Amino acid sequence: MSEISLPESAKHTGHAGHPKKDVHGIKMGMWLFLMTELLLFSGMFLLYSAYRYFYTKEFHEAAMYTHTLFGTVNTMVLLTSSLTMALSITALERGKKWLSVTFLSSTIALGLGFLVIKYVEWSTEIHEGIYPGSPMLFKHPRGFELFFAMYYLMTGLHGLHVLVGCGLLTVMLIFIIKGKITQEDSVRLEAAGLYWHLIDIIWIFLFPLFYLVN
Amino acid sequence: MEQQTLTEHKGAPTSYGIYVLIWLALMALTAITAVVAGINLAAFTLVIALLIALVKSSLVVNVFMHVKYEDKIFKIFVAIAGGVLSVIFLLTFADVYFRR
Amino acid sequence: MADIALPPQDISVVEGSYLENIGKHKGLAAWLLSTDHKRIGIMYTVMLFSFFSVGVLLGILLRLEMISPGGKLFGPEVYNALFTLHGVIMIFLFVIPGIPVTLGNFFLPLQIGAKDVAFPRLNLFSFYLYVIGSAVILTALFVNGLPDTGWTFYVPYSLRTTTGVTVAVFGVFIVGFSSILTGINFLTTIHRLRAPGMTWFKMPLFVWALYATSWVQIIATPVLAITLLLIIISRVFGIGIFNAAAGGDPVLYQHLFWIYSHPAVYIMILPPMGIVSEIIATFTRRTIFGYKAIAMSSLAIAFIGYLVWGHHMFVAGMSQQADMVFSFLTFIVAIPSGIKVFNWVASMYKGSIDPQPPFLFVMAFMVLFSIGGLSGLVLGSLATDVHLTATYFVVAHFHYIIFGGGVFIFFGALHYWLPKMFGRMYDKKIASWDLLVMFIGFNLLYFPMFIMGYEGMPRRYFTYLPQFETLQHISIAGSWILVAGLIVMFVNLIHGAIKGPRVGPNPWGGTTLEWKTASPPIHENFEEEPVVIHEPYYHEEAFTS
Amino acid sequence: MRLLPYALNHAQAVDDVMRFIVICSLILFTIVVATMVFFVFKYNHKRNPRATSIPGNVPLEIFWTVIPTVLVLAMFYVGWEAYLQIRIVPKNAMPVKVFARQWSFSFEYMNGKRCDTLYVPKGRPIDCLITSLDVIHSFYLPAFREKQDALPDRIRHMVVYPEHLGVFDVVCTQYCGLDHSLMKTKMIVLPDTTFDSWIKSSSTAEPKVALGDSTIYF
Repeated sequence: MSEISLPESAKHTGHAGHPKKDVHGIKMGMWLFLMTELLLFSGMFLLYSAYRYFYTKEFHEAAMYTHTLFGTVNTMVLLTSSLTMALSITALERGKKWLSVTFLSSTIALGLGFLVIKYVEWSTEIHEGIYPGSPMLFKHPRGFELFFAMYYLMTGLHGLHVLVGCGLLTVMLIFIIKGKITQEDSVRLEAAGLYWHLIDIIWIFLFPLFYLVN
Repeated sequence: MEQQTLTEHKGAPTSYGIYVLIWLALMALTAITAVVAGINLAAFTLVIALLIALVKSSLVVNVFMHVKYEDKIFKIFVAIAGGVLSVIFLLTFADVYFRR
Repeated sequence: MADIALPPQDISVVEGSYLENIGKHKGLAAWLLSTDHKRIGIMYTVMLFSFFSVGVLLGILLRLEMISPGGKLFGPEVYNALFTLHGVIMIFLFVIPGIPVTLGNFFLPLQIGAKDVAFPRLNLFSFYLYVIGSAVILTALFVNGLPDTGWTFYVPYSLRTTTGVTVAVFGVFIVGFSSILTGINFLTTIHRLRAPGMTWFKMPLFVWALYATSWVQIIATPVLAITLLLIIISRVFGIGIFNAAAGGDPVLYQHLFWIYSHPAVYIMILPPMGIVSEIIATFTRRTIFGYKAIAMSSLAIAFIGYLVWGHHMFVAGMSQQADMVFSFLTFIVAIPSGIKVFNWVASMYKGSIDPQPPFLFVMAFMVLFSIGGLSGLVLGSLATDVHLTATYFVVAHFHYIIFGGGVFIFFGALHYWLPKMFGRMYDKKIASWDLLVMFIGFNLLYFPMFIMGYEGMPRRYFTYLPQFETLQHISIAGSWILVAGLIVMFVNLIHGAIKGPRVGPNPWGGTTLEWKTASPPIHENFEEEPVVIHEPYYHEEAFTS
Repeated sequence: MRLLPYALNHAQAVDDVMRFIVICSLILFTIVVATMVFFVFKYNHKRNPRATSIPGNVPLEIFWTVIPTVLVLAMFYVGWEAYLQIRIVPKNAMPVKVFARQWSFSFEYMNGKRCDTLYVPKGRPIDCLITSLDVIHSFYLPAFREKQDALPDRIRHMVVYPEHLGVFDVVCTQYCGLDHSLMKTKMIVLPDTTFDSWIKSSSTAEPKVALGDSTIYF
C-alpha cells in the first residue's frame, strides 16, 4: 500500500461528484450526447450530398416545389425560440424565476408553432401530390423522388427532435415551477438548452439544402 | 486541465442584451440567405447559403451554447466532431466523385 | 457470508462487500435495481455470456452443416438464418458491448480510484436498453420467420426479403443506443472522476483503451443508428432511398454501414489490447515498455479506424480512386497495432515472468492476434483482396482477430480479475491445460479456412465441393475441441467464483488501484479516497535496482 | 504456393503478391513469437527473481515503426499494381454482358447472342460488363482470382484474360438469398476458331469441342 500516502500537492485535484453535483461533468455528458446527435444527422447529410452530386439537375428542379416561405418563417420561429431559451437560462441565473418560466414557456410555444407550420406545409405538399411513391413524382426524372424522400426523412427526423425537445423543456418547466431547478442548481436547464440549440443548428443547415437550391 | 475547473464558469457574460443582438444577427442572415437564393448566382448560390449557415451555427454554438466562455475541453469536443465529419465526407466522396 | 470450513490460509471475510445487499431492496431486486457499477457489470457479464453460449451453439451448427458436401443437414433456409443469427448475436450482443460493459463497468471506476461511474442511473438505464434491445432481436425469430440477411443487412436484399428483418434491425438500433450511453458515461467518468494525483499519463492502459473505445462508440454508433433507421423506414413506408430502381445507390448503404462497422472492430479489439498491457505489466513484475506509445496508439487506432471502412468494399463497385485510398490507409492502420505488439514483447525483456493462467492467455493472444493481423495485410492489399474477399479466408481472418484476439483476452481478463470480483480463486492448473486445449481447437477450427478461402470456397454457402471435405472435417473436429475447452473453462470459473478458495486483495501482485481495495471490493470501492503518486505499473523492487 | 491452376497471368500476379506478403508476414510472425517464447523462458521468475523496469527506448521504437511502415507501403504498392490489370479495360477487349439474378448468371454477346454458360475465346481479353437484375450478387472466377459485385441498375467492368483452354467455375460470393450457394455456372475457354464459328451460328447448342488435356477446375 505504499502508494496510498497523502502528499499535500496531490490532494483535491479531482474526485468530484458525490458530495456535490458535478456540474461540469453533466454538461460534458450533454455535449458528448450532442455529438452523437450531430453524427446521427450527418449520415443523412452524407446521403443527401451524394445524391445531390449524382442528380444535380433534378435536385435543383425538385427544390422549386418546396415552399420557401414556410421554410423561412420556420427558420425565424426556431431562431427566436433559441433566443428565448438562452434568455430563460439567464433569467434563472439572475434569480428571476417567473421571468425564466415565461421565456421557457414561449420557447415551448415557438417549438410547437414550428411543428404546426411544418404540419401545414407537409399537408399542402401531400395535397399537391408530392410524396415518395406518388404518381406525380413518378412522371419526373429519378432524382425527384430521391429529393423528396430525403426531404421527408430529414425534416421528419428533425421534427421528431423538436417534439422530443418540447417534451424535455416541459419537464424542465415543471421542475422550475416546483423548485427542483433553482438559481443555484440550474445545470439541468442548461443541458436541456444545449439540446434545443442543437436542434436549431441542424435546422439552420436543412433550410438552405431544401428550400434555397433554386 | 479541466480537472481543476470544478467550480462553474461564472464569468460568462449571460446578459440579455448580447443574446438579443445575436438573435438580430441571425434573423438578418436568414433574410440575406433568402434574398441571395432569389438572385441567380448558379453554383455559388449553394456555397453562399452554406457559408451563411456556417456563420449562423457558429454564432449559436459560441454564444447561445456558451462554447466561447466554456472550458477548452468543449472546444476540443466540437473540433473532434467536426474533424470526424469532414473525414467521413471526404472519404465517401473519394468514391462518389470518381464513380463512373 | 457465513462460510463453513474456511481454508487455513484464508483471510478474514470482507465486511461490506458489494455482494452483500444494502438498501431497501432484497434478493433479485437488490441486483436488478442497483446502480452500483460492480453489480451492473456482473449482470452484463451474465447476459453477455448467455448470448455467447447461444452464438457458440449456432456456430457449432453452422460447422456441422459442413459434415457432408451436399449440405443436407439443414438446407439453405435454416442455414441462412443460422449464420445471420450467429453474426447478429455475436457481433451486436456479445463482442461490441463486450469488455467495456462487463469488465469495463466493474473495473474502470476501481482503476481510477472513483466510487462509481459519472452517471450511475444512466448506467443502469443502458443495461436495460441492452436487455430490451436483445429481447427485441430475439422476438424477430418469431415474427415472419427467421431473418436471413447476414449481420450486415445489405440492401436491396434486406429490403426485399419477407423475413423478420425490420424487428431485428430495430433491436440492433436499441442496443446501439445502449452502447452510445455507455460511451458517454465512461468518457465523462474518465474526464471527471480520476483520483487525486492520477494525471492522464498515470492512468492504467486499460483505462486508456476504454477511453479510446468510448470515443469510437459515441461517434460511430449514431451512423449505424441512422442507417438501420433508414432500412426500417424503407421497409415500412416503401421509400426507395437505397433502391436502385428509384435511383438510389446500394453502395452508399454499404458506405454508411461500414463507417460504423469498421470502427466497431476497434470497439471490439481496443479493450482487449488494454487488458493485455495490464496482464503483462502484472506478471512480468516490471513496468510496460513504451507506456506512452501504447496509450497514444490506442487513440491513433481509434482515429484511423475511421479512415479505412472502404476496404470492406473493394469489389462492391466503388471508384478505383477510392479503392486505392482505402487500401493505402488500411496499411497505415496496421502500424500502430504492430507497435503495440512489439512493445508488449519488449515488456517481457528483463521481467520476472510468472506464467500464471492470465499470462498464458496473453501468450495465446499474441499468436492468434498476430496471425489474424498479418492475414489482414493480405486482405488490405487490393489484388489479393479481390480474390479472397467473401471467401472463407475472410471468415478465418476476422475470427482470428475477434475471437482469437478479443475474446481470448476477454477470457484471460476473467481469469485475471475473477479473484478480485469474487474474492475466490479458480483451479489454476485446469485453467492452464484447458487453455492449451482451446488453443489447439481454435487453430484446427479456423486455420483450414485460410486454405479453403484461398482455394476459392465462398462464405455463406450451405454446401461445398467434395474437394474441401477433408479440410471441412478438420475444422469441424476443431470446433468440438474448442467447445469442450470452453465448457471446462466456464465450469472452472463459475465453480471458482462460488466455491473456490478465498484469496487476499492482491493475489497476483498487481500495481493498479483495483488491487488496493478488498476482494471482493466494498460498496463504494475504497475505504478512503486513494491518492496516486506513481505511474500505474510501479513495481517497487524493479525500480530500485 | 500453387494450390490452384493458373488460368491467366493475372492469377500469377495475385499469387506473387500473396507470396510476398505471406513471406514478410511469416518472418515478422516468427520474430515476434520466437522472441516472446524466448523471453518467457529466459526471464522466468525462477531464473530471474528480480525484474528490471525499462520504461522505453526511443531509437528502438523508431526502428520498429519505420521498418513496418516501409514494408506495408511496399505491400500496398504491389497490390495496387496487380489490381489495375483487371480494372483497366484494354482497347482490343471483347465486351460480354454479365447478368446476375436470383439465382443464376446469364451472358449476352455483342451480336445479341445469349447463353447461360460463358464461352470465351482463348487469348483475347474479355471486358465483362457486370450488372444485376435484382439484388447484389458477385461474379467470382476463383481460378482467375477475380471478383466483382453485380449491382442493380449499374454496370461494372472486370477484365479477364483467358490464356488456357479449359472449364472454370463461376460462382456468386455476395449473399443473395435462399439459393445463393447454388448460384453458379461455368466459364469455358474455347480455341479461337471454334468460338468464332459458335458465336456466328444461330444455334444455341453447346459448341462441340475437344478440350484435350486442359485444366478442369471444380
